[in-house]
Amino acid sequence: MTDAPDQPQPRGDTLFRAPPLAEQERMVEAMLFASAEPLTLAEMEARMPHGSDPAEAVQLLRRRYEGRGVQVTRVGDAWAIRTAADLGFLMARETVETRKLSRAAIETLAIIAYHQPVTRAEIEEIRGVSVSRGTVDQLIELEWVRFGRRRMTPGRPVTYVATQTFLDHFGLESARDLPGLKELREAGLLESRPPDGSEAEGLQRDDTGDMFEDDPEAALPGDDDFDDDFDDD
Amino acid sequence: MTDAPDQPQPRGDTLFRAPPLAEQERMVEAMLFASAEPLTLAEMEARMPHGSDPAEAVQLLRRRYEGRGVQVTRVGDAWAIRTAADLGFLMARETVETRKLSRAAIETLAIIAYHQPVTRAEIEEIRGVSVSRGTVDQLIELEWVRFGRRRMTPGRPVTYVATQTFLDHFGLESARDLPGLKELREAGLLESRPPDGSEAEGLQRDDTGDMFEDDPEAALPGDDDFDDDFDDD
Amino acid sequence: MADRPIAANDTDAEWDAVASRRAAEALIVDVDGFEGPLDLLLTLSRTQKVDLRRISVLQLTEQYLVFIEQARTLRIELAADYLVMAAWLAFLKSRLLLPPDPSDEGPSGEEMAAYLAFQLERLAAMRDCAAKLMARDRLLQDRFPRGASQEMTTAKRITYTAGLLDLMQAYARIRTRDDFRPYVMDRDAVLTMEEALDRMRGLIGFAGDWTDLMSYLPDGWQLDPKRRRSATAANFAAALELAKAGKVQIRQTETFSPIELKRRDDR
Repeated sequence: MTDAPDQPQPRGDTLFRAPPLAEQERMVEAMLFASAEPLTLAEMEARMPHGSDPAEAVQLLRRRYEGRGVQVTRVGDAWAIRTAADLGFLMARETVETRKLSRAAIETLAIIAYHQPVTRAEIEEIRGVSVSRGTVDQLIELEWVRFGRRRMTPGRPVTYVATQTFLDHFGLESARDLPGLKELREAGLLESRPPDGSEAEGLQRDDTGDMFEDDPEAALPGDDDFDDDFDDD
Repeated sequence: MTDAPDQPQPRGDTLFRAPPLAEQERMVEAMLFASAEPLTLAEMEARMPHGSDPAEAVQLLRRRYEGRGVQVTRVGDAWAIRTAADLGFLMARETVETRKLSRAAIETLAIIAYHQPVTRAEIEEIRGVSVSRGTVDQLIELEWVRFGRRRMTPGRPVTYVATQTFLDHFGLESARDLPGLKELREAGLLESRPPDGSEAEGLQRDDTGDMFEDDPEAALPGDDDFDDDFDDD
Repeated sequence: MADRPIAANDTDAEWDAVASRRAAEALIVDVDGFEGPLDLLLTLSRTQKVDLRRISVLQLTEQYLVFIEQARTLRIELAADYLVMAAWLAFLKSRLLLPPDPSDEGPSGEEMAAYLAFQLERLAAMRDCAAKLMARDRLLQDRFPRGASQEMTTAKRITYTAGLLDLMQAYARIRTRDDFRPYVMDRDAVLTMEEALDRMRGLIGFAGDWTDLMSYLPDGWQLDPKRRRSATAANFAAALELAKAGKVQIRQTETFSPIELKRRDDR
């Protein structure tokens, strides 16, 4: 992330010289240990002495903890320490009973994770049934799903995307690490149409998106839109 | 949801043989990390496979962490992992107490987000109660709200708009992505929690507070609006 | 199904027939367990025991239509979705069986069948992904975060937090307040038109000359802005009612000037 020479360091003043890397590693270790939530590199850097490079320190620390009882894990843009999965049985007493998710909720979650950003209509198209009330709301409440950008297609529907909390919960470093993602993509199963003869469709959808995005009228946080939504009630 | 085995599985021959010491050290490490309270040796032993010796494992672990960013420390009869004392300065900014935003503030924020740019009189019109200066000040201090352009109407009232910090905090990419009522309903966010009696009471108390905090002049929802309403009749 | 070529071994065929009928009955009894027609189709497609890419859509279509027919004879009520799907599949079947009409626009039977197969494969893939996701080492089940809260408390800073959910629910609460509690809104600060009307009917008799509408506000309603506002509106509406009934006259000398009323004596 930051290379030491790039840093504008006031020379000669030891007060502003970055601490040795080993010391930075200790700092990152302490911070990650103390926090239950993942910390971004920026958050760590903000707390560390000027000129520190948490990115490198985190990599060192990660290697140090390989095979240990706790692990340094990446969660999206952030880092966290989590206990090793094989030792879960020791922690049974700490388990907080989580609400059991319905099959519909689990499927909806998977669709959002693999197809994100995805609209409600697309989720329904994939599942072949309407998304019942309480399904998405449960996922939002768990902070596994949030609203993404509106799709720039007629109706400008909101989209859903998966969150960092989702990644953390399922032990994924990033959304690219979803199991089987590559195979699904290669099989064309993340598209809205079968692979053959799909090109025209896919292209069309993209174009529409661009078209609307360039339209200043559509891009306005339009009074119209909000009012329309509320007038419906 | 797959249930993790909550008990160490008795595996034939290993049932009565303690795991290797290195493995016990990993276990102790994970337990001390994940536990909210310091753990006694007896508590650790109770969770570990039969024949384990946490006392020895703790000593090993303690030595391993010597000089590191965190330390294995003795707390009375028990053991805990604590950040190294010399790194306390990193944790100073960590001690952040988070509080839920008051109902008045969250409602005001919601109105600003959905209706921006919006004047104070308009917020009051929508909320149906006056808005205390402290509420808006708090939102400005949080950097979720800032002043927008003055409205070119009599009195040239200032308007409020939501900030980038607001978008970041709420995980939104733009204010346009705020879901409308229809979408809230579809996501199950509307009917799920109708306000109960206690909440309604809270609202009332809150309103009264606002009312007296404000100077009566400011609390009057602009004479203009008022007369306009009647002129329309 | 009866049209299918029967296997050489008759008893085996019979056994198969019994088994498949049992399976079909089990399916019907379980109809509530299906999450829509696509889910049902996916389940039926499993009986073909082939890769979803090689599935016979025609055969599947027939299975589905038979299922719907059986459900009907058993008088099992099916949601409209299932019937819509049945109609669509019947249409698809005719397209697949009839020679293509060159003048016909729209997707061919093969394209429609390919899309259906794609949908099934995609749904199956998502099911599979969901299972893989749930089987991962999950936080607070297999992996655990730091349990101890931060022990150092040197500088305490208070930050206020609220989630998107809070925000949206707050907004929804305001915008739908009338839905939730139509008449419970802060009643102590609301003067109804009826109350104002009652009051004004009594008072108007005493006022001989033009009197400011504001002077009719009940005691205790002048200072508090919210109450004053409500009482003013109620009084104004009441005055209009009285004027309509021919009981009072109303005048206002210019815009924004006080509104005055007077009893109407000329009748």
